[in-house]
Amino acid sequence: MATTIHEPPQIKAFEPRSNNSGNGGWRNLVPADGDLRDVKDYSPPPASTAIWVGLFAITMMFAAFTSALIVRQGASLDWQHLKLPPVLYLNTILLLVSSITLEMCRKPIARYMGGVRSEHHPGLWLYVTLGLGLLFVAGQYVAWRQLIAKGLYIWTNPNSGFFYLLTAAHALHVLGGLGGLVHVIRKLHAGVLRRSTLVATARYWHFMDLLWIYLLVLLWIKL
Amino acid sequence: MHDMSSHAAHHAPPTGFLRKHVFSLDHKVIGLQYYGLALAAVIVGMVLSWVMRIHLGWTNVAIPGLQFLSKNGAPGGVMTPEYYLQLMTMHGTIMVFFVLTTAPFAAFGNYFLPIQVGAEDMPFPHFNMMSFWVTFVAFLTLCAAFFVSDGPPLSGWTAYAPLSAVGSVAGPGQGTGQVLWAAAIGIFCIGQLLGSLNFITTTLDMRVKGLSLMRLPLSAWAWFITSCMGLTAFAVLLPAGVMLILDHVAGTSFFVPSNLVINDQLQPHSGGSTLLWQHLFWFFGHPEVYIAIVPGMGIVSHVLITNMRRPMLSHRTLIYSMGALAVLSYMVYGHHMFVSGMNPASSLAFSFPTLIITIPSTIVVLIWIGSLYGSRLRINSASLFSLGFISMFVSGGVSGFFLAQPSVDIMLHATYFVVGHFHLVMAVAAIFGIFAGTYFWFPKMTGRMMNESLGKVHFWLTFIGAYCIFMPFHYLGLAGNVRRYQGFVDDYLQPLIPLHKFITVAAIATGIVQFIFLYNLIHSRFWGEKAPLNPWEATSLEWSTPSSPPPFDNFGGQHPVVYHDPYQYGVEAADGKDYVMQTSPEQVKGGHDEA
Amino acid sequence: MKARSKFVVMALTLFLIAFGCLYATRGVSAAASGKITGTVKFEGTPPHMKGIDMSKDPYCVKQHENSPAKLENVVVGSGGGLGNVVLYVSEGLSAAESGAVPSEQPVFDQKGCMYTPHVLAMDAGQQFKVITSDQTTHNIHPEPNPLAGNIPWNKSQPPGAPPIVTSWKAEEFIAVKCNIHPWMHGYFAVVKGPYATTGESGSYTLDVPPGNYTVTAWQEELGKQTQKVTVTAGVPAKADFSFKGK
Amino acid sequence: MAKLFAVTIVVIAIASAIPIVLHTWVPPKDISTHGALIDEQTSDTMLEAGISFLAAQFVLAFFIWKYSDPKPGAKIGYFPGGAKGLVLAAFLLVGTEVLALGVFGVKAWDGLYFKPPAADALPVQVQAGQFAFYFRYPGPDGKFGPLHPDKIDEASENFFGLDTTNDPDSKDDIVTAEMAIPVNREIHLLMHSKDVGHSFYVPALRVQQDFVPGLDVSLHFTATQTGKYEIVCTQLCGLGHYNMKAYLEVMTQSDYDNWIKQQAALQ
Repeated sequence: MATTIHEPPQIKAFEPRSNNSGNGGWRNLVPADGDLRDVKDYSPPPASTAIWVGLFAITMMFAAFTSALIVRQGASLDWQHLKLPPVLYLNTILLLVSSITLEMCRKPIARYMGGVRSEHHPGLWLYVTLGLGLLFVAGQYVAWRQLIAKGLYIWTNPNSGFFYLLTAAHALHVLGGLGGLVHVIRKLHAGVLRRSTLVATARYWHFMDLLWIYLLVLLWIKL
Repeated sequence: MHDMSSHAAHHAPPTGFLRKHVFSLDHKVIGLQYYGLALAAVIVGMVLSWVMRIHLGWTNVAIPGLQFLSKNGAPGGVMTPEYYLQLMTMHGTIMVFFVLTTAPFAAFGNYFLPIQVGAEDMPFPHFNMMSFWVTFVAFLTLCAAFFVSDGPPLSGWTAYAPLSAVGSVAGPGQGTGQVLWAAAIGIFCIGQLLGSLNFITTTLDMRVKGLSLMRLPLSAWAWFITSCMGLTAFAVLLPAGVMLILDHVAGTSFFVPSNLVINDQLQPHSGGSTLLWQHLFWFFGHPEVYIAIVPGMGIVSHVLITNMRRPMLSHRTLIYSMGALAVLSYMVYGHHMFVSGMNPASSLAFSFPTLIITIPSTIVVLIWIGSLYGSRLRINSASLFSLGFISMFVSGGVSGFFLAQPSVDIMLHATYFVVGHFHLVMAVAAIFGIFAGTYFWFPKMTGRMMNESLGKVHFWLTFIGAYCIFMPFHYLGLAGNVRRYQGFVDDYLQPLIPLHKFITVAAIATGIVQFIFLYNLIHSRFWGEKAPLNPWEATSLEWSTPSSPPPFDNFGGQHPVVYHDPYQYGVEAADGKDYVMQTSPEQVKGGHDEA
Repeated sequence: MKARSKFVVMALTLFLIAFGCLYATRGVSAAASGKITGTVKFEGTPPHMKGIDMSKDPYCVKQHENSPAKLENVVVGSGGGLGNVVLYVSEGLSAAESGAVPSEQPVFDQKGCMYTPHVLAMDAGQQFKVITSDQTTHNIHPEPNPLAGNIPWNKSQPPGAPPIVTSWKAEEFIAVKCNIHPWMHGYFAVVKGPYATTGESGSYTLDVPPGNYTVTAWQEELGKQTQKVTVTAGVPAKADFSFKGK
Repeated sequence: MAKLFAVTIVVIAIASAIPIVLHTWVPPKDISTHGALIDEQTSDTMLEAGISFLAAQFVLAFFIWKYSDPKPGAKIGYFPGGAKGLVLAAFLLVGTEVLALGVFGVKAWDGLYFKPPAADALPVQVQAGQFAFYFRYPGPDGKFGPLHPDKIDEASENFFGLDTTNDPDSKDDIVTAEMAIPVNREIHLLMHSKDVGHSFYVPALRVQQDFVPGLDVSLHFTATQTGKYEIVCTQLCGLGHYNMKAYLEVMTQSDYDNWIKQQAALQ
């Protein structure tokens, strides 16, 4: 689908792309000698499918981590449940807020790309989201420093091991999300931001919230 | 066809060597890169197997020149036990990951999936490029293990903990070598996840007008199903690899239990679970078997149909069966662990799905054979290898009956029976699939034909040779010959050594035969006769491209429209042809359109 | 171009000759005029040495058909002499003396699935040879303390494989095992300067130049003992040791 | 070409079957009470697998022979019953076949794993380590002393890490390098590994069970014939894996009693 990769069309409202590859549809047959204009076809832009595929992979990955944690916690006598550093709760709030700020700018941006110029640039909230995301990662780093200060290293006990492992894995994914945001901002300024890109990024970002809350609970409860 | 020149104008083919041939975004180039990688890997893997086989036939005989491969591993050419195991580990890892996964799935899939759905490229060419280069880096990382002081790991391609997790005290190569191994596997997973992402979105979103999912050729379906499996399996192996590395470098104890005493030294680790590794690994490991074989099924079906001049008895049934295999493959992984100390009840629980998975496999085979009935079979290298695939798949499949049962597995687990089983059903069969695909698609990929007579010679010797190598493995297993032994010191194994010698000879002979193929491949690429656009009179979209190899955008600025199910063979078409292309709007008499 | 290569060759030869002389002189200084002699005795009833059951490997069993193998952790001769004791000069050697490295290569043989000698003494940096006289594969797995500067290794030696020639950097008493035959264990005693290992007689001799020294006797299970001795030219100094059983 | 191929397939199929039919390569003769079921199960499976194998190869060969290079203008024919028939056949034939195997298989498995060992079973402890098995008998007091991994010292033959000075139960424990058991007496095997994963495989006994580091596994069996058999390791455990073995001597009760006395004397 080179056409849409190398130079994406600007977002016109929500009309489906037509006359273009990528619209085979699910059960959308062209009968021999049929009239093509009768064919009602629409298939989502790849990005919005791909994001679900990607999120599924991430889910599988953390499912594997989880099962490992459960088995490990059940198997061993040396499991000392560690008290989570309070700063994590602050981080959680930061992350949740960042999702809200991201949502706040989605409609304005769609309008902006549609050609509607409002008084202030809708990209502003993207920067706020970006900042909050960075703050979250920094906060996680603080949490690690605190644990280390308490003499809890990754090798100290299985629980601390899983704490560093899971938080680090999540932080890496958040950094990936930040990369996505930067990508969106660049596209926005270039005026070639595709709606599907923004939507995909947003979905990924919200998924990071869910994932984080899940991990927080997982690390917090004693199984 | 619609004139897409307006769109075509948008993407000029890349100029500049790097973008064209190295960091290319073109799925066709990437497919060929994968093919090349697999070719390099398979040669390494085969040479390793030769050295191992010689050692198994004639243990402690100096193999001249081996000492240059590794001074420590083979002092004076006499292979040490650790070096045998290290080569064995590398053979397994290279073959499973860099040949059986890359060639039929990544290589052919990358090249032909977008064309078979009528797209110009994958939706995310940059991911696609990364997927190859990441895989390439993984391969280099793995091979680096050959050159570290202690050499590659000796823990086998399954890398069971704690042997794989406690470091070099457990044996040569278990330090740096094992970490490199784990790193390579982790990196490989990332590459394949990126690939699967592209494959799935391509199949779902990039199909041209009229090409409903059910109108996809079986090969496309196989790649789609495989990418779904890959997405799940590799996403689980990646964390496992990370944890294994942490056990090495960060002193964690995910897989290492307490109170291990190795070489009289009490290990510092505590509380880890060794079964955890086995569960994580086999949750990937069993689907991996199907990741290796399902693309082969698809390719073989595609090739067979073209050469039988008729569609399969039921397109859908084949698709559903392959899907069933994919789903079941996650429920059966426990049959690798029957005697592993897992709860004996769960062994039984795992045995039933494992037995049931034979049903979809049987259906696939029956459909193939049933479709042969009343067909108009054309014999050529491609179809010969496809039929050979079926024969191999059956031979390797039936031994699954044994290994699916815990009680029988008590005698056969970890014996050569298992080795014979998976080599036939997963390795040889899959490689026959690769050969079939190569002979079939070569004209499209290069614009030249491969030499048929060389191809036939190659087939005959390979087919007979493969049986000579791997059937005896089953006999060894039935006699209780344990696998992963570098020599046979047990009294009850002495009578089996002649059989090992026979296998060694067969293996080397069959290996040498493969150079015929290599020669054919290279020679035909440059000097083979020019290929017509559609040499096999095939119907699917890859044969509607305006040139061979297809232009950068596959359809020359056009977007095909699909009017038919993929396999309109054995019909009465215009000007006396017996087939109708998917893209031809003509009505078909006696057609197979399910719509 | 040509001239330069000539020059290189000349320089090399000169260097080699110089090195050779240096080495020779060191050799000379090692073979000194003084001597320390003595015997190492064992007091009390020698501990019972367990027999070794080698049934796991029929080849090993065959080697001991008429001479049952037993542990060699504490070997006491008929005369009460204590074997496998390593004696060396722990203090008083000049830098040149302790730095001197003998050129001959002591041999560590794997014979009948046992190590001969059970304890192999050598100089830090001295090359030694590991050979196998057995028709079964052994692996040699010394576990030195990496912090001491010696790197652990683990190599197999199939029948017919060439000798392993290597050396240890730092002074250390290194336990060595064969994992394929877990009963096989021995020691590499790495010291600086002259050394001697006792046989069942317990007697030993150390060649040193005249001077004041501390002699140390080390036994793998009974530990270390030291004595101060003064060596004068011609007259051998005496230093007898006796270890008590635990 | 095609006909030749068909013939080749048939020849290979038959050739592959011959050694099976002639029982050219078979495991050592079974000497256990539970083994008969396993062997029966194996031969049943062999029968079904063999039939499926031959049938599939023959039909494949036959169709290749018959339908290659057809006369021009030949219509394509449809397999009687079509796909539905085949799917049905697969479900009925293979389905029942494998289910039958599975169900009967449970019996063999159950004998080994679900029945608890008899109360009077002779307890023997086996420890696997790189690269040898060592066995421990409880001695007269019938009690195993506790294990102290930190005390393991192969150099002085303390393979299990026993503390004979402080643990009274350990004093009379008997540690051996080969396993001797009385014939026709149930053995309760207590398995643990000292280092990495290993496996306890006695083909003649129809027994295979992995050692799981950090986990105590147990197994019980009864040998019905005296003689000397081999215990080998089947779980890759390192460079000495191929040579990790021990001998199992099945003796008459009286021989066993003498043997255990001798061993006790050697401690």
